[in-house]
Amino acid sequence: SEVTVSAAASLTNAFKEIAQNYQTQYPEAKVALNFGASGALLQQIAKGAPVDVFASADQETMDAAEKQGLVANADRRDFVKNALVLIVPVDSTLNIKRLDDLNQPTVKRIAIGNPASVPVGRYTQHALEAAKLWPALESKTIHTQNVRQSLDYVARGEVDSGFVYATDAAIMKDKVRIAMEVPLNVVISYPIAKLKASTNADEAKRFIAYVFLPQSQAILNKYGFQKP
Amino acid sequence: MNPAWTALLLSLKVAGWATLLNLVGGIAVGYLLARKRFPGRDLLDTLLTLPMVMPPTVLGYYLLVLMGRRSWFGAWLQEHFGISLIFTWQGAVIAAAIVAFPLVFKPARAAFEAVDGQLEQAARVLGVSEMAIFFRVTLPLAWRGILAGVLLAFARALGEFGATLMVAGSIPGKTQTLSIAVYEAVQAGQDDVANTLVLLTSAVCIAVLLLAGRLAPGRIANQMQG
Amino acid sequence: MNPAWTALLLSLKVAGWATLLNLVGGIAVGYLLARKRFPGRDLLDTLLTLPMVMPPTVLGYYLLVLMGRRSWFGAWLQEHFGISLIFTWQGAVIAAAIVAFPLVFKPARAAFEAVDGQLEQAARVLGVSEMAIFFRVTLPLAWRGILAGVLLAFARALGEFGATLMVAGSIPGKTQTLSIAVYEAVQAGQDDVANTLVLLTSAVCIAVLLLAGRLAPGRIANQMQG
Amino acid sequence: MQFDLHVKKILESGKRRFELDIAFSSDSQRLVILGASGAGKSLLLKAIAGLMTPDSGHIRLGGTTLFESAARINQAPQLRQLAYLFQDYALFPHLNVAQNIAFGLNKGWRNPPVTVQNEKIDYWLQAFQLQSLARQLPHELSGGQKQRTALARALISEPRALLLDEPFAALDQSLRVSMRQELDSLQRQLQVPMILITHDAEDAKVFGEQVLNVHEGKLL
Amino acid sequence: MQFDLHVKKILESGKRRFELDIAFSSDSQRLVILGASGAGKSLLLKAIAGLMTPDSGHIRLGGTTLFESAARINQAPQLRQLAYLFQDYALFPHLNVAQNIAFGLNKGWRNPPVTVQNEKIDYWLQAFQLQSLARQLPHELSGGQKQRTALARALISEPRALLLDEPFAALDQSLRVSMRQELDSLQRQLQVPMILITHDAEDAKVFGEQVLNVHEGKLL
Ligand SMILES: Nc1ncnc2c1ncn2[C@@H]1O[C@H](COP(=O)(O)OP(=O)(O)OP(=O)(O)O)[C@@H](O)[C@H]1O
Ligand SMILES: Nc1ncnc2c1ncn2[C@@H]1O[C@H](COP(=O)(O)OP(=O)(O)OP(=O)(O)O)[C@@H](O)[C@H]1O
Ligand code: MOO
Ligand SMILES: [Mg+2]
Ligand SMILES: [Mg+2]
Repeated sequence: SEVTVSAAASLTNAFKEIAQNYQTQYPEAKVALNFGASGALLQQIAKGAPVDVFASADQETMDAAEKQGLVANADRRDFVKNALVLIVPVDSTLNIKRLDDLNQPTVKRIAIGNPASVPVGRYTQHALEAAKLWPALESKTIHTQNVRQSLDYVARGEVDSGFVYATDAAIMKDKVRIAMEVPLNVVISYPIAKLKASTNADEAKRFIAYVFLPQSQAILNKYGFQKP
Repeated sequence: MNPAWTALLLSLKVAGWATLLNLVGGIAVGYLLARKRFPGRDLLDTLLTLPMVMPPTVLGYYLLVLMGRRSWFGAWLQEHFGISLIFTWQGAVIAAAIVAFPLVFKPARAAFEAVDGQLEQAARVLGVSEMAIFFRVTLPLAWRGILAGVLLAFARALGEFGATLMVAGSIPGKTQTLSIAVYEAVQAGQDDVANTLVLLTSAVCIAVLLLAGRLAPGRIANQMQG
Repeated sequence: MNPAWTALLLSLKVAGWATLLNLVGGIAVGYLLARKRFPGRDLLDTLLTLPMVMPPTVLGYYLLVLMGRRSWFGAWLQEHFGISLIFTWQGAVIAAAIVAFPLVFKPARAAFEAVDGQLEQAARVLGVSEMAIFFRVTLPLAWRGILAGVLLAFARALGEFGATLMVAGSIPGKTQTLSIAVYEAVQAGQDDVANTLVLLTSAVCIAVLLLAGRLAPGRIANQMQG
Repeated sequence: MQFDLHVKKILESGKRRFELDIAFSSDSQRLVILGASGAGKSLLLKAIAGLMTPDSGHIRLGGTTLFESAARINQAPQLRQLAYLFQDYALFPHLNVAQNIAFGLNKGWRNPPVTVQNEKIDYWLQAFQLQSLARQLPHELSGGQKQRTALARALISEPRALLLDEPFAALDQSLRVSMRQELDSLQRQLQVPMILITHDAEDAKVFGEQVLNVHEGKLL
Repeated sequence: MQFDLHVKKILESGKRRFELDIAFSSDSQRLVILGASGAGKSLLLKAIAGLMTPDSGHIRLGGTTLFESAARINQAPQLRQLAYLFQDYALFPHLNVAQNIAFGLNKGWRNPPVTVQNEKIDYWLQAFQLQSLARQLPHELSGGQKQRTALARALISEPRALLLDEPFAALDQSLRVSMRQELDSLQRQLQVPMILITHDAEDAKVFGEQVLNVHEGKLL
């Protein structure tokens, strides 16, 4: 029996491993993984894509799914945590310890995911607003469409710093350096849920349960995610 | 089987079918626009060009709206044929075909318009039916121009991922085409994988295009009276 | 000023320049491929088609690698001209131009190949230089086919966002084109905004295409002897 | 009545206006049309072949009505079964000489193969001295070779009438004589009406049972 | 020496092979070339005009060397300043009659305007009875009108020699007479050498100071 899992792009590597293990353990099961931006995944589901499990990179998207009646509140659980970090190119001479340091004139460009559409951008906006820096830094901001774009810009030295998830920074350890972990008053947690329309509910539940098992959490941890 | 290999085969299947659909549809529409006079002809031409002007992801979103189970069209397909296009390679074919369609019909129209009408007249007098004239005179003489568009459409269908991703998703082995795999590899920071896949796509594309170029009949039009 | 308005003007500027670059470059390359014989001609044709086959985002990534501050080319531009293409509308022009280039040169090549060589011969005997023959005979006779490609390229440049986004970023009022705005609206779930912007883009595109169609000389080729 | 026609057509190009208005009926099998350049000879032939639709009038050939504006009859060119030689040949540039000649023999969706050969084709290749050129493409032919190919293509299909627009214009004297003979015997054998446009007095003598003089769109 | 040439060229199409090998020198100003269809007359003229490059040989015209394979001289057609009438006219389909005629008068990058007019053009329109057709496009012309336009286009530019491939083939008798006169007086006035291909005995009589007979690529 096949179970279709739509998962946020940032989960790609980890979920591929987990799905493989799952299939080894349950040879009769087949996991079809579908990756994309959380918002796009939701749109597909809303238009009737045959998905059984949805793993989103933010709470808002899952909230929206709940509001549209696609998932039941009882079915959703947070399964990992991520951290927001400020990164600079490895060879950067900037000395940034606090968010205030971004005000230095030597910091000319900052890559931030577009708060309107990219979850990491929303978290960044929260953090900068809390630090009363949001309007002041606006002129230095380069809006990006996803985390990967911010990461590329920092890695290639096109911007002086950028806000990404800890998991993204882990991808390019050789090119970017974490300057600081950004303090947030909310937790960045990823929810996972079975969909109401799932035609394969038992398998969906079993897969979700599998994601919470220690061996799966270890894999997630390997890619920079933290326990919820 | 190697996943890159699977993705390649899928890509070729999707691009191949999309190109085939466009070949037939593009030739038909191009011919219609070139030869029939009707009110709103140029407007129709322009409207059919619009898929080019929309960001593919956005186009994909509209396709999703149109073909989803909740739409009347999607529901109708589901009910009468048990077909769901979302998350299937057939859906990917439709997305790729729509994205690339203008690339075929517009050059085809121009090529048909360049065919000397007197040659069709001559064929008519010789008693050959309109349909046969199309296949024996018009199409061969317009073929080089049409082929240029078809090859572009094939390349575009092979490279398309925005609309495809939206409609068909990215399910390895099922709907994950090569270019979606490339996109994901880049997203996931696997630059080597991305580079390898890009090289693979390019090599396949070069091979197909060179082969197709060979299939073209000699540059007859150019030598017509030269 | 209304942000949609700003984005529209920027889009037209970017697409306009990209189309202009492609018009010149595409005609030159198309003519070269049609008329000059040299080893590797078909291979060159195929290689130049590759931008079509790469997912635009990936292409954008490569452009970033090529034109970025850390590349020798980017560094050279920076050093000698103080130009940085990344995050500028000029960068967007280059990205859009590269994405759309195959749409121009390939139909142009086919159109040039369809021009009757004897007419150029006739012009030669009349003492008109090769360059003048090109502008007075070859180009007018190939124009319809070329125009089809150029209009496609314009539409594509207007709709492109994958590569543009990567190279130029999305800085409202500076590099946020209309199609990037559409994309962002769809991503953000703002369907009404997206719909409005899509309608705006489509209207502009329809207007430009219809206008350009009017500029085409009458369907002469078709009537040549008809 | 072999020919019975009345063709009216007005053509306009910018300020210039050309009016074709020709009516005649004739029982002779062989008609020669003479007239100055631009008089409307080719247009008349095109109207008979169905390639130009008159504004009004009628066209009857050997008893069959091909066109009649009042009765809204307008037979498709395909159904008229005529042999028509275009003044500028209109050879198919993508087909070789033999393929061009064979074009009308099969009405299917495929062109004759490059190596097409059969008795009829051989006969006409022979008659018009084109044997050695059978596999050449039109752009590799001389002017007279093109004309002969076009003529063979028109005549091969046993038509109900022959419409020939200056069939020998591009030919040298000796070839002209032999092809005139060929055409003469073909017409006698098929017993079909023939209209021939020519500038050659000799043609008029051989074929002109009746000679029509066209002047500025009208019969003299 | 007005003409001094030796042209060798081998053309192959599939199995068929055509060999052109013609050498002659002549002091007469007016040469007429006769020969069967496909003999190589048009090819010879193309070689002189520079539109076909011989495999070997030389071409000298009124003292100037246009081509000499040994010395690797091969003047561009543009520099040869010849009037050349193509057997199939080669009119520019996108230009009207007056524009076609005016084409070679200016060598710049722009075509003459649709309304082009000047004394020279008027003269030739008049001489060839094309006045009323000045603004028509080639596809709106009759066969003879096309030929006259092409001839006017070739002659207007005061060339160093006239190369005419069947210049009157599409014309009726009376027009032929008047245009023969026109050409005759033009040639006398310009005093330039002329080569004319024809099938018309009358042409040969009027223009044939010397007549060359070509047969299967060779001089007889
Ligand atoms: N499409 C057109 N539009 C306008 N006028 C046209 C068109 N086609 C032909 N004509 C005009 O109609 C007249 C008759 O043309 P037609 O071709 O019948 O002449 P013709 O008698 O065959 O002459 P020729 O002996 O030179 O071939 C000419 O004056 C020509 O200019
Ligand atoms: N491109 C080509 N390839 C092969 N053979 C050719 C080519 N062009 C011409 N020929 C051959 O060369 C020969 C001479 O052609 P040419 O056009 O000079 O004949 P011509 O003497 O002008 O005849 P006509 O009076 O019929 O016009 C012909 O037999 C023709 O088939
Ligand atoms: O314009 Mo796209 O979605 O990046 O193929
Ligand atoms: Mg005529
Ligand atoms: Mg000839």
